[in-house]
Amino acid sequence: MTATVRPSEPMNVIEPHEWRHGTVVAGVKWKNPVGTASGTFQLDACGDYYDVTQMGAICTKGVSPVPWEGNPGPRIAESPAGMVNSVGLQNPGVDHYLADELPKLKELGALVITNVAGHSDEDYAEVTAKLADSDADMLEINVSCPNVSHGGMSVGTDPATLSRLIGRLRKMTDKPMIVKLSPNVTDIVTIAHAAVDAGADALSLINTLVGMRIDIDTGKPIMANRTGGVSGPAVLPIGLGFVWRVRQAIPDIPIIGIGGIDSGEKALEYLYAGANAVEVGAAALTDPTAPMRVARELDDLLDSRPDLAAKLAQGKSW
Amino acid sequence: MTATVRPSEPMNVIEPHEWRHGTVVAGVKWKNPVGTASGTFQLDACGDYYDVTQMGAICTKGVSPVPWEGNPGPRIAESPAGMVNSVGLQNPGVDHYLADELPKLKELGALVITNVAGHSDEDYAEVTAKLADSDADMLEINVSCPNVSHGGMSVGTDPATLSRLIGRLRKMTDKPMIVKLSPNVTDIVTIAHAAVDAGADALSLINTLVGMRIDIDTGKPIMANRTGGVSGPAVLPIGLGFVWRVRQAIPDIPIIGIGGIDSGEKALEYLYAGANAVEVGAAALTDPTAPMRVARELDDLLDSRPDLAAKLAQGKSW
Amino acid sequence: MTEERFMSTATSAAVVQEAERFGRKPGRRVDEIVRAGTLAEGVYELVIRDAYVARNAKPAQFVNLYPADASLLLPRPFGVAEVTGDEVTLIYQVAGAGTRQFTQLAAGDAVDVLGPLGKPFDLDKSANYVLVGGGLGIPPVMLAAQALSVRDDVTVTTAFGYRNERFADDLVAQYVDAPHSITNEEGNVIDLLDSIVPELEAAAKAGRPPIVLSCGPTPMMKAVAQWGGRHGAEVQLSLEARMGCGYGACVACVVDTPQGRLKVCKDGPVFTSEQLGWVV
Amino acid sequence: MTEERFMSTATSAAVVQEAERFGRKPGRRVDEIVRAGTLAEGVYELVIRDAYVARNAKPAQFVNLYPADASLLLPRPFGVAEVTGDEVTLIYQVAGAGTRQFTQLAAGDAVDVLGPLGKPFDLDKSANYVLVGGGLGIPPVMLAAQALSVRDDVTVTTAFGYRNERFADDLVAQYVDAPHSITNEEGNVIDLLDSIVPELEAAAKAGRPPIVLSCGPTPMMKAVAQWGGRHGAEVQLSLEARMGCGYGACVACVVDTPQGRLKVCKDGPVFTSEQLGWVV
Ligand SMILES: Cc1cc2nc3c(=O)[nH]c(=O)nc-3n(C[C@H](O)[C@H](O)[C@H](O)COP(=O)(O)OP(=O)(O)OC[C@H]3O[C@@H](n4cnc5c(N)ncnc54)[C@H](O)[C@@H]3O)c2cc1C
Ligand SMILES: Cc1cc2nc3c(=O)[nH]c(=O)nc-3n(C[C@H](O)[C@H](O)[C@H](O)COP(=O)(O)OP(=O)(O)OC[C@H]3O[C@@H](n4cnc5c(N)ncnc54)[C@H](O)[C@@H]3O)c2cc1C
Ligand SMILES: Cc1cc2nc3c(=O)[nH]c(=O)nc-3n(C[C@H](O)[C@H](O)[C@H](O)COP(=O)(O)O)c2cc1C
Ligand SMILES: Cc1cc2nc3c(=O)[nH]c(=O)nc-3n(C[C@H](O)[C@H](O)[C@H](O)COP(=O)(O)O)c2cc1C
Ligand code: FES
Ligand code: FES
Repeated sequence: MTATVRPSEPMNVIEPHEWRHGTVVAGVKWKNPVGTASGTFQLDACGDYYDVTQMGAICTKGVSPVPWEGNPGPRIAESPAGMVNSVGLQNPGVDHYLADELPKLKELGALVITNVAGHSDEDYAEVTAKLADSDADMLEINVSCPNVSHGGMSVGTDPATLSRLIGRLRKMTDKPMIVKLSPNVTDIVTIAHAAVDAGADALSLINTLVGMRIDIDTGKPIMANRTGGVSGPAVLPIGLGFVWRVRQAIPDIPIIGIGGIDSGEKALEYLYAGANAVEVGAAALTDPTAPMRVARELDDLLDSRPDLAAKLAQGKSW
Repeated sequence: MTATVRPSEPMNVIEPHEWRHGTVVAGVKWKNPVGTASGTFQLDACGDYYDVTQMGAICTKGVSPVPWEGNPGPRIAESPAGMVNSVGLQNPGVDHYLADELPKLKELGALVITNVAGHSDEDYAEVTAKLADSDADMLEINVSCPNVSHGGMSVGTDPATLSRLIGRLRKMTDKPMIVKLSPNVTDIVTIAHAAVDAGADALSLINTLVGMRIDIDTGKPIMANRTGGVSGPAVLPIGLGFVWRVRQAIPDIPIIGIGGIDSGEKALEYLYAGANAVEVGAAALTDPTAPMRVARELDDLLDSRPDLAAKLAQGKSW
Repeated sequence: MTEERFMSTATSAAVVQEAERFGRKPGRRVDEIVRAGTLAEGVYELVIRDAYVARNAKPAQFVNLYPADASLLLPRPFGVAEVTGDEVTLIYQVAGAGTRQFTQLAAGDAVDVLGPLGKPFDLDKSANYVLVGGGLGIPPVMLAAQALSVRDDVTVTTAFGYRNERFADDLVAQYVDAPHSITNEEGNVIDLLDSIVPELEAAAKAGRPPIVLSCGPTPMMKAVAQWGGRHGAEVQLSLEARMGCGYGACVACVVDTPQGRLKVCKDGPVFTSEQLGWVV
Repeated sequence: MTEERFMSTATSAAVVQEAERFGRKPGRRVDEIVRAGTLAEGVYELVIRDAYVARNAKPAQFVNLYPADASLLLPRPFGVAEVTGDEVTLIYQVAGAGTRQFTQLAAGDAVDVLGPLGKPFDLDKSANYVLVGGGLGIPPVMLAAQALSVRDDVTVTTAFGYRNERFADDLVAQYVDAPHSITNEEGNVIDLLDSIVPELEAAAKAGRPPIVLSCGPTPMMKAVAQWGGRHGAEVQLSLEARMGCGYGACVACVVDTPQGRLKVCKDGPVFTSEQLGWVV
């Protein structure tokens, strides 16, 4: 028998809170530096557990031009301190999003980042066009899903392709545009530069790492789609490494750090690595209130770090 | 208080064992499909705990043309179900290796894979030349360390550079040559093809993923070298994903699967993903006898999988 | 650095209290284990103290348990089998690492919990509810027996298929009007259903048409759906799927239906055989 | 899938027995906890039953403990402080997630262990051994007091520097000829050493020259090394470093010395001040 540490005084995470430490990402003020990560938040599920307006930002699931049915199940497998998913961007499409989830989120008063998905430049453009006049506060362009019109390679892994896409989207909207980068690349710095040079206002990273699990009873992959994307605590050091390298190379671009964050301490590591804000993904699946808890813990931790807190409030990074 | 499962009948892992299920990698017979992974085995340390001749193969630490002092300490940080190291290939050089560790390993009767390290093509060539006439059974060319003569990029991340290097080494030795690939790449299949086309007899993967941790009390990276390489259970699904993709693309090349293996079950996942053998790294740091235990567990698991066992014995993969 | 974060640090009572104060559902919390034991070979019982689940759980709803081992992230969903005061009974078998760890839990230990979750059986009608459970699909339908037992306008019939030991018959006896069960050796639940057709027809004539509530292995449930089609019975099926969250956030747990891919955790786990397109 | 693998499944006795039968050192194993408690504020004692460590541990050697939480992989090294029969005492403070988890262990619980590890102090000479420990550097030098207490040809002097509570003075009293200690408020160990110079000189004249054995924070040990240099005393220092394995396999734990980067876990933890180039 072994022990688990369970502090006896739990923190109240969902009560309304006076946020002491905000951040600014691409000119947009967040009441705290913690957002939800795309694909792990749905208003009709997460809103049951906490007041979504208390988050720094709500990043929605990927929105495509038409409804997508995603990949067949099983869609998820476990890995040590991680999970592998092959959801495949199932979503009801941009029209449904504009008619339903976005107005609900905005009516509540949430700061909304709309995650934009596509299989081709056309797809991204179509969604961006429809979002340009919407109430979304920021757009996050997810360029790390398989891109059919470019021979199965991801837009986010080729600087020239990425540059062309972002340049095109840039002309379509004045909304702050975040480009979400893939960790499945040889040279993140070149790709980050391509996005920034083409007009990205901010970068978010990391998306999931390609991975899989196999069922040793059948000898076959656990997920119907065979491979999927790895996330969760297991990827924490990898996400930190990516954020650090991009921050070293590009001093001024706002960065949203993502990957394996499940506590204020880990969020803080990302801020020290150079992020201006963070998003919480897998942890929210394991506890619906995790994003709120991370935000609360970080608010406390920033009290004793006035220099860092001041930089964030000014839209600067560590 | 919570519980940990501790089976009451422990397996004896170090007693001499009649191995029932061997494998063949690039024409070399292993008594079982489990080897040690480079950088996590040292004869004068591991040999205290088990009979090294009982392993399928012993892969030694990276050997460079001259002694390397590696990176300054601290060199290691923990991450959830993983570890990040920045040892930086500290080793006493090929002459010392040939005079000391290799003869000792061969005198005992171990099957030895010598891991070859270099900062430049010259380095690799110099080490390979000295190993060509040695008693090493196989060479593993580690092309995933920073390569100074190529502008700081890794040899293992550029197909053309890799092809040139492997082509050159190929002419220098008839020894079975394994090329150890990096997971920090956009397109593993192109790189694997480059290695194979240039004469690699086998591939091993994965090496570590770039990552880091930060000390939130100082705001600075934990390791002196800032970033390092992530390994351990956390990378299991990532390693499996890489082996699977390479096996799908290249049906016949022998593959040694590496990454996060700490049990016979996980070794078996790699075999089903397409590996012909595996190497155990981080797990050996956490328990010196782990590689032997993995081998014993796998031997038992293969009893009930005669088809897989037969393929391995014939030098084929699942 | 705190790596153990994925374990909840908050006690059940505090979390529930805060959630209710602010009109929310309670998040992940720590419950005390009241009792842990074995019901039959390979069948374990775990009784947790969770007043919120006890008050709110409806038949076919489930709770997520989380292994204490922080390297196992995903939820382990289990149907709520019975509720007594503030105690909640779960019944499970060992399927992998998580359930293996749960068998080590003892009274006084703690376990992380979320729930109750999912869409319950629809029990609105006056009917003869026929609870068809197979193996570890029995626990999720048990709560229906308990819930229906207090009503005058329904009849409760069970048709449980066991691998061998009849671990649940005694537990539900007090709630059931017409208990039936069968073991693998004796036959399957379809055989059992066929054998009680006269009984069901009699009840139907008396104004209690059969509504089948079923949970079990997929092939069994498909057969049950078709049996229901053949006998003109409404069939509600409680499905299983690998879950990422269990509360509707990740869309990992889909089932293919004629209306598209639906979430087992939130659109279900209960679906009618029509919804699933499982009737011929 | 078994994710919990990084925990040893083998009991101490079985692992040790097998290893000794085949002439090897025992690998990672599960030890029973005999006692767990608090020695002072923030200073914890953990007594494990490990006959092999008890029989083989030499002063300044350490054991690796491993957290039960499978997401914490790396070894937590602790100096062996005392040995009684087959019981081994470790004394530690909370530094992070692993030690925080250890504080929850109680008698009867189990913990994973490897060791004893490392190169011990060299105690070959007849001398006045001056044990200079600072804070949680005290436990690693305590075993030297116990080991030396049985010898006629040595004198044992302690100079312990505590943050505040003198948690170890009583524990070593029986083993020490000349016990001295100081708290942060009163001064540091160099002040203490200076104050006992006459005593050391007397012992040296009587044929027992001082040999300093020290463990503590690096700045303290550097000061001790220089103090030894000034007073012509041989100084052996037991270092700490972040470890990947603790037994010499990974070269993670290096210390920079004039002879190059050496492994703290295997070339050390004990080094002379000359080896480290720490004498002026
Ligand atoms: C709505 C619902 C209700 C359930 N009720 C019960 C019940 O009352 N009693 C009972 O014994 N079992 C029940 N199950 C199945 C139970 O959840 C799994 O057996 C259990 O999660 C396996 O966990 P593990 O760690 O032992 O297995 P592992 O194989 O180690 O688990 C790895 C992952 O796969 C998932 N998984 C594995 N097998 C299944 C499965 N058959 N269905 C869904 N997910 C799975 C796990 O939840 C976990 O996320 C139910 C499942 C669902 C979806
Ligand atoms: C040879 C040796 C003997 C030691 N003896 C004692 C002793 O008797 N009593 C005692 O209280 N402490 C001792 N320490 C320090 C003790 O090992 C660390 O405080 C402990 O490992 C911290 O673990 P954690 O999980 O609480 O910290 P975390 O910060 O969560 O640990 C993360 C990783 O960093 C390592 N680490 C963290 N702090 C240190 C440190 N100061 N030194 C080395 N590694 C560290 C951990 O081992 C772990 O691998 C000794 C260290 C060494 C090297
Ligand atoms: C189930 C699931 C679905 C996801 N869907 C999306 C998505 O639609 N768009 C996107 O940009 N990222 C998606 N992601 C990636 C996450 O937003 C995040 O980048 C990644 O999971 C790493 O963070 P984490 O470790 O906190 O989960 C998804 C992740 C998960 C686990
Ligand atoms: C401390 C350490 C040192 C390593 N040194 C080397 C090396 O010298 N050469 C090499 O090819 N790989 C080296 N590796 C990588 C491992 O051989 C292996 O590819 C990687 O750790 C993934 O496997 P694992 O998860 O089982 O550790 C090292 C890994 C670790 C942890
Ligand atoms: S498990 Fe996440 S939506 Fe169903
Ligand atoms: S910690 Fe691995 S060699 Fe010292």
